[in-house]
Amino acid sequence: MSPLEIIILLPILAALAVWLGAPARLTSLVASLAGLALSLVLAVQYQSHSGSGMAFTSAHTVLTHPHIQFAVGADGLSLTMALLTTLITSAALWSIVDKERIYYIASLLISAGALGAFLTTDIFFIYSFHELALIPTLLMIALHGHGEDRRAVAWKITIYLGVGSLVLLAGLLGVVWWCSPESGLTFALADLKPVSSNCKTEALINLNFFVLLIGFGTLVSLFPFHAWAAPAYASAPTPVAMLHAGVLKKFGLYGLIRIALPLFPNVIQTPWIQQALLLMLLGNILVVGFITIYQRRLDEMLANSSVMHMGYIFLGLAAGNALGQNGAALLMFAHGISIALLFLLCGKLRSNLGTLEFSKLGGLATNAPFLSLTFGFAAFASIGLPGLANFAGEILVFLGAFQSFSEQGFSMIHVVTILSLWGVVMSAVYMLRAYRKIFFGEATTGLFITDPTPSQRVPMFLLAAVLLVVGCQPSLLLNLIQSAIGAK
Amino acid sequence: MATIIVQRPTLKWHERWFITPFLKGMRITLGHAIAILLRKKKVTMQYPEEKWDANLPEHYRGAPALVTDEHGRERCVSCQLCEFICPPRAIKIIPEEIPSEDKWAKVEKRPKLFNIDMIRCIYCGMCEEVCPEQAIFLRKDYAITGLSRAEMVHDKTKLYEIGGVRTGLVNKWNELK
Amino acid sequence: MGSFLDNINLAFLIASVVKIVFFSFMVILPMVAYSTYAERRISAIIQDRVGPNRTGIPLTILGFKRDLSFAGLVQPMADGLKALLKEDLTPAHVNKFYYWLAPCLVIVPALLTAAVIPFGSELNLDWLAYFGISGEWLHKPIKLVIADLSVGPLYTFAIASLGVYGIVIAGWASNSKYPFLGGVRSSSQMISYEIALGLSIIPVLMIFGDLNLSKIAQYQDANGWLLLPFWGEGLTLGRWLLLIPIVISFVVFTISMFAETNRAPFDLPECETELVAGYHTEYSSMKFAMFFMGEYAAMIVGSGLAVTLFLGGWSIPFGGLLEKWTGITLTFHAGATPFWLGLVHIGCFLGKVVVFIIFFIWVRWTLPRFRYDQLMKLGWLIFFELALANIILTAAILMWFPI
Amino acid sequence: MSTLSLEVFLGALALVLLLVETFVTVPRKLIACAAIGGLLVALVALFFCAKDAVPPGLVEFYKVDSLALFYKGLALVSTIAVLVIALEYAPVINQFVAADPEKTKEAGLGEFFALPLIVCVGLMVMASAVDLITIFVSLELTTVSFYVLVAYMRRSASSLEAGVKYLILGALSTGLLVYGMAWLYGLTGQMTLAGISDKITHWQGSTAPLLFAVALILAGIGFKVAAVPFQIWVPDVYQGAPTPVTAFLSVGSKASGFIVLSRVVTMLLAKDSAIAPQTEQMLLIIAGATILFGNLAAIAQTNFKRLLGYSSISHAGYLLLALACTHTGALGFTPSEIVAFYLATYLPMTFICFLVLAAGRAQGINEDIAFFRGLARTSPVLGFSLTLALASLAGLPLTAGFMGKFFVFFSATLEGNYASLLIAIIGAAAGFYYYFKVILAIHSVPEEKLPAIRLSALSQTLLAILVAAIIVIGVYPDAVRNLLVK
Amino acid sequence: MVTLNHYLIVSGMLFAIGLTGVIARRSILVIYMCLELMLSAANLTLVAFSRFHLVDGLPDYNAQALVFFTITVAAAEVAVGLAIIVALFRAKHSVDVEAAGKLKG
Amino acid sequence: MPAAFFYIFSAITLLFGVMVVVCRNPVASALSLVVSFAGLAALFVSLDAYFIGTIQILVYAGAVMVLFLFIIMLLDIKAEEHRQPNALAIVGGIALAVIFVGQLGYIVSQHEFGNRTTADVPILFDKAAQVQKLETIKSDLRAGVLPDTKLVGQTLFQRYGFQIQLVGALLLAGTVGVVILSKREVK
Repeated sequence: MSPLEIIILLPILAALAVWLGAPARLTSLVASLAGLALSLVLAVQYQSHSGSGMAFTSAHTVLTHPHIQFAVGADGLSLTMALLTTLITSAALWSIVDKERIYYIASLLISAGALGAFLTTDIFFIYSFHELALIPTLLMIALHGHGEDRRAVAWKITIYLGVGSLVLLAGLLGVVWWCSPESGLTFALADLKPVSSNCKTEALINLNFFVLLIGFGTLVSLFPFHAWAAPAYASAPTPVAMLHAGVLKKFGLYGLIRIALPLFPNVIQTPWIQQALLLMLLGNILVVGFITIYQRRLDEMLANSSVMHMGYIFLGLAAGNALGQNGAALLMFAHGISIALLFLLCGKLRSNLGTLEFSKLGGLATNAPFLSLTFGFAAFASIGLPGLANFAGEILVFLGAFQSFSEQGFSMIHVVTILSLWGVVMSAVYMLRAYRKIFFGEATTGLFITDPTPSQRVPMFLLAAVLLVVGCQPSLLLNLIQSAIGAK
Repeated sequence: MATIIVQRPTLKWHERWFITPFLKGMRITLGHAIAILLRKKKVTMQYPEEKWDANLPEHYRGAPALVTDEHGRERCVSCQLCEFICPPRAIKIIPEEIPSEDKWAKVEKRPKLFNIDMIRCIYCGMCEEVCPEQAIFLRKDYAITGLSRAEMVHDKTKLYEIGGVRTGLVNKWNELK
Repeated sequence: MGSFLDNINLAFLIASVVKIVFFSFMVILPMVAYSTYAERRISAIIQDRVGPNRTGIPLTILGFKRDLSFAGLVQPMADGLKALLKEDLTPAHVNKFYYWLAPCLVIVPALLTAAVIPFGSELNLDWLAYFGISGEWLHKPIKLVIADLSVGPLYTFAIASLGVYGIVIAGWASNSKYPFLGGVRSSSQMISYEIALGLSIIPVLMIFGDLNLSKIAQYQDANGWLLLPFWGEGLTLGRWLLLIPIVISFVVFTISMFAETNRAPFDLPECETELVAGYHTEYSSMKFAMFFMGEYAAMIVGSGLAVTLFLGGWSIPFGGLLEKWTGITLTFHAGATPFWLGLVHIGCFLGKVVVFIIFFIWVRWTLPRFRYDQLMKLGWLIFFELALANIILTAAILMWFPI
Repeated sequence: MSTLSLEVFLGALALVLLLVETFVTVPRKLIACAAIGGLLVALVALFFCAKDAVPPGLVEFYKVDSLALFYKGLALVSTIAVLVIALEYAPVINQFVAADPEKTKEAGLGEFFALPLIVCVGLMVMASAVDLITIFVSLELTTVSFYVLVAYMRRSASSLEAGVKYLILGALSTGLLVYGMAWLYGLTGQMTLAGISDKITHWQGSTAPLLFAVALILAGIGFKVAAVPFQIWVPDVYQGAPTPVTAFLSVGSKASGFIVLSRVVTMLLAKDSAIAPQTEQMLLIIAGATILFGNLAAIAQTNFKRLLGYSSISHAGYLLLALACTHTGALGFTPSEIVAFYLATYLPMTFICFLVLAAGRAQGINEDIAFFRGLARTSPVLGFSLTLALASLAGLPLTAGFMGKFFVFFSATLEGNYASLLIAIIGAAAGFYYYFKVILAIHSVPEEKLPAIRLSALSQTLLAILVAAIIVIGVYPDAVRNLLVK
Repeated sequence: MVTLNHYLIVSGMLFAIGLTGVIARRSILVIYMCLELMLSAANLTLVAFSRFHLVDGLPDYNAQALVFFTITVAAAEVAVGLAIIVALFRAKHSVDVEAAGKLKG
Repeated sequence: MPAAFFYIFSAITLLFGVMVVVCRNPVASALSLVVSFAGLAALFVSLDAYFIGTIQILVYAGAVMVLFLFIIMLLDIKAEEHRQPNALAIVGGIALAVIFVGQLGYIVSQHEFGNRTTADVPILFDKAAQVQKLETIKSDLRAGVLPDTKLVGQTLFQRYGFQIQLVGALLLAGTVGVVILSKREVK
């Protein structure tokens, strides 16, 4: 049994145990922390031993024809994502206090889905595990979410993700069809060959890639398909928002990096696809950025900012080179941690204050200096302040994009990159404005908040620490990532 | 009302399946048929040729009729009791004074019209019972026929024709009274 | 030989018409009439009465002293005349068209069923040659059956089952309570007993291996009646064993026939005491008479079928044995049956039918009427199962003792 | 051992049970248990049945290939499940059959438990039927039994209405089917599918009459499998019929329709068939319409049973789509096998829904979705099972339902049939909505406290098996594949 | 002359008549009768074809066997159907298709 | 002669078939159906299918339709006479029938096999007599008679014995169902 299987199974078993009546908090925390520890160990071990390729593999055939295996395996990218997942899961679970069992079960299931998706090496299971989160998300938002229209919002996210995943399924089936070896259809990533297009099939292959892009893109809230994300995060209970925005959303990007880009090499360079992608991500950055600026509530602002930041990651992918992809992967990690931390804090504010409207907030820093500090830290990370994890990612993305520009000569990506740099400014605007409005300025009457208890501070510490560590020493992760994607 | 519960006989299997009862019944009817065919039994009489007249019982009630006494006088005094008592209202009487020139004038009335509708008559004998003058009697006639309704209405003449003369006591002239 | 239709030619048509006229109008209809007479006479005899014995030639009208009575044999004609001359009343509340249709629907199927029943072996007309008549048709003996179908009993049942429409329609069209109940009763009764009826003859058909009634009669002529297997070839143990199912068949068939023809003790649809004569309460004069004629015609045809299936049809009782002993030809020989023997066969057939009808009448005047639930129970719970078991029994016997 | 002996055995068992029901006073529950026992024996025996073991006289009509064996197993399993559900549902049956339910606790139950056996015989024969007469007779055997079962609750107007609707449309489909068969026979002069197939491949002259016959036959079978536009009976009948019967209709009847359809379509779409392209077109159009109608119409439903009816239509659409895609060689499955696989996945998830529905109805919970609010709280196990089943129906991965859809989507992809794929995706997306709607209701907090639904031990066992089946097929589809492709 | 196609046309027309009745009429019983008409039309087609497909010089009795089964099945269907209709009538006192309209949606 | 026979009985069949649909009184419909079936039986006979023809009368006209009449009377159905027919359904039905017949006309025009008469496909008694095995059938065939019933029986019981058993099960299920549905409980 591969340790990866244990990592995947741990949350599932924990969820089962909680459902059957085991002490919820204890069980789930133990499971998640064990997972975190295990993934850390594996990451270290991976780096010190093999350093490249798939490690810790194990495979059980579940269907001979077409060939489907329950195959696990991890390389640097997977391990990074697994680390991200286990980290945020631990933080999210820790943050749940005095809630019903379903909070724990749902969080664990979402976590398990994410872990499964990141750690399996068979397209079938990569896809399947991701869907595990669908029902818990729906239930949590619809039944335990915030806001009047939480049901509508829950349906929105479910239908968007459902349709997106179905489109994705069609694309993935296409992938299997194009890339399978002569010996028969297979879903094992390792056996799939990068497609070599000829003139006849080129259009179809491009189409297939585009379908994949739409499918994955919907899951990541790529611009025209992003409408579900912001309201959903705003309405979702804190742990679900953390997990979803921090981890699950990254699945689409992971899938693109893992499946679409390597198996359809150079298709991203096809002009119309690249241009479409660039337009869409520009939409993410600028349009959603503007929308974010005009938000009146903290949770909605954070949700929108999360959508906006996806644009940068797509920019890294659109660059079509290893540098950009490395940056994208790093940014995925960093953004996941920072947004999770922000949602965690936001949840804390909401539960204490009962409202998140900027107009009603102000001057909280006097009563809650720790909260204020942490929030500021996360906000700066989100903006991309040097020394914090996001900065490393963003800089790599931009470098990658420029590198692509130098290869191709002046093209559209040049314009987009420059425009998207303005996005950084925008995010600085809304983040700082929100930070100032909430924690400084005039204290609004009737609001009272204290700093979290030491126990509650643990997840915040944890996430903030990771942001700091990775920000200061990005090579820790970059080595891992590069081992999977390639350095250049 | 007292309820009497009749115990049904418990049937044996062959009885329940109608086997033996059927055969028994067939035997009985066959017996009757054979008896008739072999002329062992004779019940029905060939009517117009053979008649029962000789065997009519004493109390037989046939057609009602009026009688005269030994003097040829109508016994009926038109009291109309029979007309009233007659259940089917078959009798119709119109009384009249006996004209003074008549031999029996001054005594009583007599019927001017005395009709008995034989289609209506039910041969009950009430008229006979009720008659104070013993003027109406039921005869042993039974074959009363006719070709029209009118013919079936016996008028006074016809009634006297059937009835004939009756001798005997007539209360009205009973000196002892 | 082509299809059925191609076989129709003029000679066939003429022969058919002659047979139809003879059998339907000269045999069955008079028999219907005289059945009513027999009914009245026999019922009278059974009930220690005399019955109609007087209607004859009314010589008294002509001034004679006495009528010629012929023991009342003219009675049916008088009845018919009466029915024709009576006022034909159509009540105002009836559904006119169906009210008029119903009597026809009763009598037509009853007469149609007669078509497949062989009423004689065959008639050899070659003696006509002595009288100077010639023609090829003379030497081709006439088969004494109107339609020599290969689906004889089935045809009979099929057409006979149409008879119920008359009764049902009569009951319904009368638009009156009692006739309606009678019609409903009749339809359910006929449907119920049709099953037992059909199933009861299957053992017989299994034994003959043929559905052609002429062939069935010929077989019995040669090999002994089903109920009297005393002569002919193949008198094996099997034949004798088969008597058991045949008797059962015969009983079930006969009783079902009673029910199908609405005869007592199964005359629930027309029972006077409950339903005021049932479906023909609202009918009068000739239409009423037609119901009667239909009933009696059905009875005659049913008797004919029973006779053909079980009692050797037109064959002479013990004909085979007598032929052996006396040496006179008494059985059927295809194409060579003497003319007189043909006539004798017709006579035999009619005689058997008459006996059967007398049995019908005898039963009617013996048994009381069944209750409706008894009737249904009898049909569904006894005869149906009995007939089924009988089929299996016959099959078993035929399997182990092939004849 | 020939599978025929199993069918004879089950038929005899049904007869014996009916006789026992009539003449012996035993608790009716025992009859159901005996029937279940018999079916289990048959199911076990089925594994020892050899392929192609057919009595000599029946070779032309009766075929025992692995597909037939699989469908027979499906029939047996679904009958067992139906009987278990029927046991749960017994109080309702009694209530609507008996004149005085309080006094006669078991009125009408004996026949209700025995009739599914006869249906099962029909289904099993149908799985092997390869000539027109056998197909017709076995199809009618199940259909007529279903008429009775659907209308079984004779004091419930809705059951009777369902019966009448099923009856009229069923008879109509029979008419179409027979007329189509008559033409097919007339044109080819053959009664066996093999013979007809032979003639079709060497067809000369106009194909119009042939297509006419085929269209009629497809219409006739379309009724049985609830394909648009012949689906009009489904919602009403599903809603009105007794719940176990609805379950049987939705799995058994549908499966039987599809085995016949598979055999016919396989014959028509054979390689050199003269009418393959047109038939495929016909099938694709029907399939697309069925998927769209079933899924879109289901969205508005508020009655769970009715919703399952529309869901059943939509699944029929996917199955038809699978049948129409012939280029599935790369999948290692023939279209017929994909259909069989799909039905195997469809069985457990549907039965769970109906089991919960039946048990709920017997314990006073209406069939409206609103009445299931908070089920996950009152009866956590049922809530979980139902959630799983609905997720599976919606086609969520790692459940059985996904595997079925997966193959259908895959075969459409391999066929290059992108329009159908698009329609299938639209349908599946709609499916997410209406199935999840129920899931949401189950998990939401009810306004008033509902009584918990209790299951008998037998039903609990069944539930466990079905849940296990959903998960096992979902994560280890080879389990079914190994049964199917021997 | 009368050809096979004549028979086919007649049976097809009969089928169409039945179909019309099924669609146009409202009374369940009449609808049911029309269904019987359709089945009979199918039977006529079968018999016609069987007469013209000689097997060993005789009509093809396989087809007539199917006719036999059709008739049997139709009879059974009618019995069950009428029982249901009677039960429905007892429950609702009407036999119109639209009266049977409690189930809608 | 055969042509006349065909046309007469086709006309009867179709005409009364139409009557079934047109008549508003269910009794009239039922009786029309009976007549239509009778015509149909005659058509069967004209196709040398005596047995089927007889069965058609026996089962349909004799039993099934009686059952219908019985039910019509039992339920006393007259209501429809006072109701407005559904115009849309009628137009739709007629349109469908017209389309169907048109389609059929086209199909038949494409069907070359159908352009033969019975005379073109004569029954070959001699050939059949050689092939058949059963003695009674053989003798009938030799005599030039079509032993229709025997041949149907032979086909049914020798070839389709299994299917007959299935039909038996079907009838059993039907019977049980009818009893269940119409049983009146004794309280």
